[in-house]
Amino acid sequence: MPDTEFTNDELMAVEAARCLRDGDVCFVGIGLPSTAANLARLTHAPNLVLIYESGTIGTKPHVLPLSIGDGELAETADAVVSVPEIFAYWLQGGRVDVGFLGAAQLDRYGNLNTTVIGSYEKPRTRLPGAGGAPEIAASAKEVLLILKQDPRTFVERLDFLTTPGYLSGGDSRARSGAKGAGPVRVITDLGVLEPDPQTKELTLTQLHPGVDVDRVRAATGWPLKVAEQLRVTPAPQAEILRVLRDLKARTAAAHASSN
Amino acid sequence: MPDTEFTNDELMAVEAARCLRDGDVCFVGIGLPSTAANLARLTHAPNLVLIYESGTIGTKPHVLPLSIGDGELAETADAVVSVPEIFAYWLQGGRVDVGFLGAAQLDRYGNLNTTVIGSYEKPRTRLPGAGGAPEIAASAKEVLLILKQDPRTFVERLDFLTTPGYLSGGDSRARSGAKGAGPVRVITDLGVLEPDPQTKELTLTQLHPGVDVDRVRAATGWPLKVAEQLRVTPAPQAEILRVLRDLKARTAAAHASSN
Amino acid sequence: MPARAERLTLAQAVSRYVKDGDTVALEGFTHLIPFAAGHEVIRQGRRDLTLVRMTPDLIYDQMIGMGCARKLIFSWGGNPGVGSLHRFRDAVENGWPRPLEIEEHSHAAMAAAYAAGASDLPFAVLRGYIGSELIKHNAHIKEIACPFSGERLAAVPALRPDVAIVHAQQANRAGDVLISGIAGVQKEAILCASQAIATVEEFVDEFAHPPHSIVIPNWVLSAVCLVPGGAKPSYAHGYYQRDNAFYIEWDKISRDRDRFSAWMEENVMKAPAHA
Amino acid sequence: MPARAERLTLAQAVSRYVKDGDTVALEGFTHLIPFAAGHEVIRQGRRDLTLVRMTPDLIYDQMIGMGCARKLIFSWGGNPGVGSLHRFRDAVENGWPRPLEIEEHSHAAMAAAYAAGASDLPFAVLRGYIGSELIKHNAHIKEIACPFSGERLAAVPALRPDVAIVHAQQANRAGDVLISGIAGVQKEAILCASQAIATVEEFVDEFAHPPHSIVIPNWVLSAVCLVPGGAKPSYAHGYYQRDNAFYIEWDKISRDRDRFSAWMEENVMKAPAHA
Repeated sequence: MPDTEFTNDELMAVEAARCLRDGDVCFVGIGLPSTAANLARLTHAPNLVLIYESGTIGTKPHVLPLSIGDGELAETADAVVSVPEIFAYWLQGGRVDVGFLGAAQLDRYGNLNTTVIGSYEKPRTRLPGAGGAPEIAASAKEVLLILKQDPRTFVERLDFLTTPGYLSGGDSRARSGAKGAGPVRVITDLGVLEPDPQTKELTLTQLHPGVDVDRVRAATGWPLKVAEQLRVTPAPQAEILRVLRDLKARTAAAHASSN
Repeated sequence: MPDTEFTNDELMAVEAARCLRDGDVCFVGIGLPSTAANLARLTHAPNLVLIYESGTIGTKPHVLPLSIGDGELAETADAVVSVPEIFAYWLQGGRVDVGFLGAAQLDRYGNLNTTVIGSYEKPRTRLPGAGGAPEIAASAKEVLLILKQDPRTFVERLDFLTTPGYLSGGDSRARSGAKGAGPVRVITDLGVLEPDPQTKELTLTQLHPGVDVDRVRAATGWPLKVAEQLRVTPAPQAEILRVLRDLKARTAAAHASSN
Repeated sequence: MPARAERLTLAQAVSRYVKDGDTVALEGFTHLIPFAAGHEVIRQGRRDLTLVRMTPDLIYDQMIGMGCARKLIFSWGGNPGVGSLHRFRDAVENGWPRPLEIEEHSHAAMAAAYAAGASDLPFAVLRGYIGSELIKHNAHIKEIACPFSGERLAAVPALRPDVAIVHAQQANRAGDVLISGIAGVQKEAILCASQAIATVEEFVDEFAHPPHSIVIPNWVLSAVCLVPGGAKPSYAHGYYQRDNAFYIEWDKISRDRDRFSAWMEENVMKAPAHA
Repeated sequence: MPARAERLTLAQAVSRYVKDGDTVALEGFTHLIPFAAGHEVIRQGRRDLTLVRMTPDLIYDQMIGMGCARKLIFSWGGNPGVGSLHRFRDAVENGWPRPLEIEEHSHAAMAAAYAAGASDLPFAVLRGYIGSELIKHNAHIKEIACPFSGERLAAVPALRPDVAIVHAQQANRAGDVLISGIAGVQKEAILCASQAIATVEEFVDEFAHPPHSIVIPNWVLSAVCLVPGGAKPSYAHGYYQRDNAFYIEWDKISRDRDRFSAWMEENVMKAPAHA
């Protein structure tokens, strides 16, 4: 692929990486969040501190981990602590600036479902469950959500509220006791949504190149609020794409030879 | 001193060492307890596990530490953990068989005062305070008390109850929620006291060689119960005295040259 | 006085310490997952277990699919980096091969519950579950008020399994065990359980104490078993890497009941026990 | 985004981060007691401090005797292996040089309170203070019921000092700090405080990661100061041993108010600040 073209996944990773400030402490999950955080670290944010929930603090993996507890995360970490400690002293202790989350379902207030489709007692689809998400969402100073936009994911009503966003909107999160600000950005394959300052309803504020508002509305399961002024996501620069593709190639080569 | 003579301190250390079974896990303080525990480890109890509250587990010091956190304790330990962990996972977690304690005052139920002489608000003498004692006394499976016997120490009424023995006697300790059995032996410079199985009142059960009951009564601030059958403490054997004196000599030499 | 870890074969250790109906925690957070021990539990036909693990992973998917479990206590039940655990899903969604009761937590709560168990406390306190509907479906999550500020927090009961099983890199002659790299909740699992078994890659004369390593004393372990490769297809830092291809392949193997059963028969039931 | 540890002189760090009236924890459990930092606080004439330390040791005896403290939160106030802390006693018994309010705990409770502070919990739970009259004299010890079993346990408020100060062996160029040997409650003290200062024996290019060592990342520290010998007369594992003779000698120096004052004038007030 020439340097000037890019995939949706690449754009999402680049856009998520742009949200991270140099020096941020970032609680990272596997997949796109890990790609985005390491991309930021390898480009504009060399002092980004990556924490994985397996207990590695300040890890600097050369290739992307395939699991949250890959060996390279420990080898390149400043410190390795127990899982109870990472959740108590570091996440709950208020040391995390940015938490990344995804989900199977999201509602207009950024609440997340990763538990079941259908009823809890007789689920149609049993999903993996909460993992670290409820406390990441509550304790990280900010949360970034990354997920692909379609009406089955962006739903009018969650089948199950696993992880809090802005709850029922307005000041309901502020009253809940959650210490962090909540999901400040939802980065999708179509654009970016941000909470309304008052109602906290997620509002389309940015479109990826070539995407129009109707396409985003069609991919959203509720009547989507759209900002008056819509930004357009800048196309990734050649350099960041090169770094991203190198990282992915290194990762693929390393994992192919890992057995 | 010839091998057949010994001091009171030596006899107390030897008698306390005899109470430790090979393989016991022992939570040790500085002074006589540390001497006794290391003496046991160097003689009949090579598998004795020593834990110091500074976080060293399974430590095997060559010389006696002068402080609870001497460097050699860490160097010779199987594991070194944090102070919160040593109290939470290891002491409170129920992993300690024997805790050693001393005190400024002790009453007939083995309750201890290490806080004040006089009133708490306007103390005549402010003592160091609780340290690890209240939770050692509650959580260790058994407690051994080592202290010199005199009427100012063995008192009718404590000025302050810092650390529980059998509280008000009978089943009061059992009802208190304390998990361990309490002080099973008080080793003094005159003999040994043990709790009555029913009332839990400390009862003289053993005399050191050359000591008579009147002398022990005179050194006790309450009307002392005396067992019908009194044992006599066996004199230390030459070998254990030799090990004890070597240990003390090594310790003195090491600490004299430590600056 | 605690007993010292006894050197047993894995078959002996499982036979002696894992009983039908027990609550069992096989821990290892991505790293050092005790697969060999789980397979031995399956081979010995244990039933009605309550399985405890933050991330059930493939090992519990296999144990659930083979009918060992009555109940699962967990916080994230997926195939990491791949997707679903199909045997877990089949048990929850369709009751195959038997219904599976679940007690579901978040990672933070489960980690705190292990630590509370290791500390012999009856419960753990955390800033947790705020706004989450898990509270409605799990009677083991309650609210507790700070006795000083009145602030409301979450409480969960301590975990106190009958048996914990972990895999580690090394044991020394005394039976002390060294874990290096990511240590997860293994120390807590060992200390909160009534019995604890460690399988190890090798016995050594003395530990080299690599960075990021912890030592578990022999007197908190019931048994130590030599099981080289005992964490495969997960990994053992310094010994072998994670078999990512197998994790991907498991998605196909486990999707179908018959293919799963045939694979287990061939690869677990007929496999020799570790001597 | 947290600030990175700044490399400052000790005088700068104390001047910037320790204010009159602050709650200050100088930690180090026998090992790595930050004496030089305490002396700098004395030299800068700080007043009305609430001093927090499990074992006040000689350093708080000196700070109390020099009138820095309004209150002491502690769990064992003796001269280890020697006897009394005479300046502490004189303050409590006679109000010299000023009355000292005390909040008194057990070690287990204070360690748990530091851990609760590091975890941003408002309180800690422990099996503690059973039968102890400390409960009657410390309003900061309350009872709490397990919401599952009803069992009664003790609760103490989390420690949340304004400033924590520790001494460590090494810092690297990034300002990460290595503590090796007995680590006490230093990590918890740093993480429960609003600001944290580390003094270190030396700066190194890379840590050697000796056994039993922990690393504190630079981004939880406000300042790192080069202060060789900064733990004397306590010790720094791998650098120098405890000056036991001085601990014994302190008993004599500190027994008498005038001799104490003269010693402090000569050895602390006139001593040069660490550059």
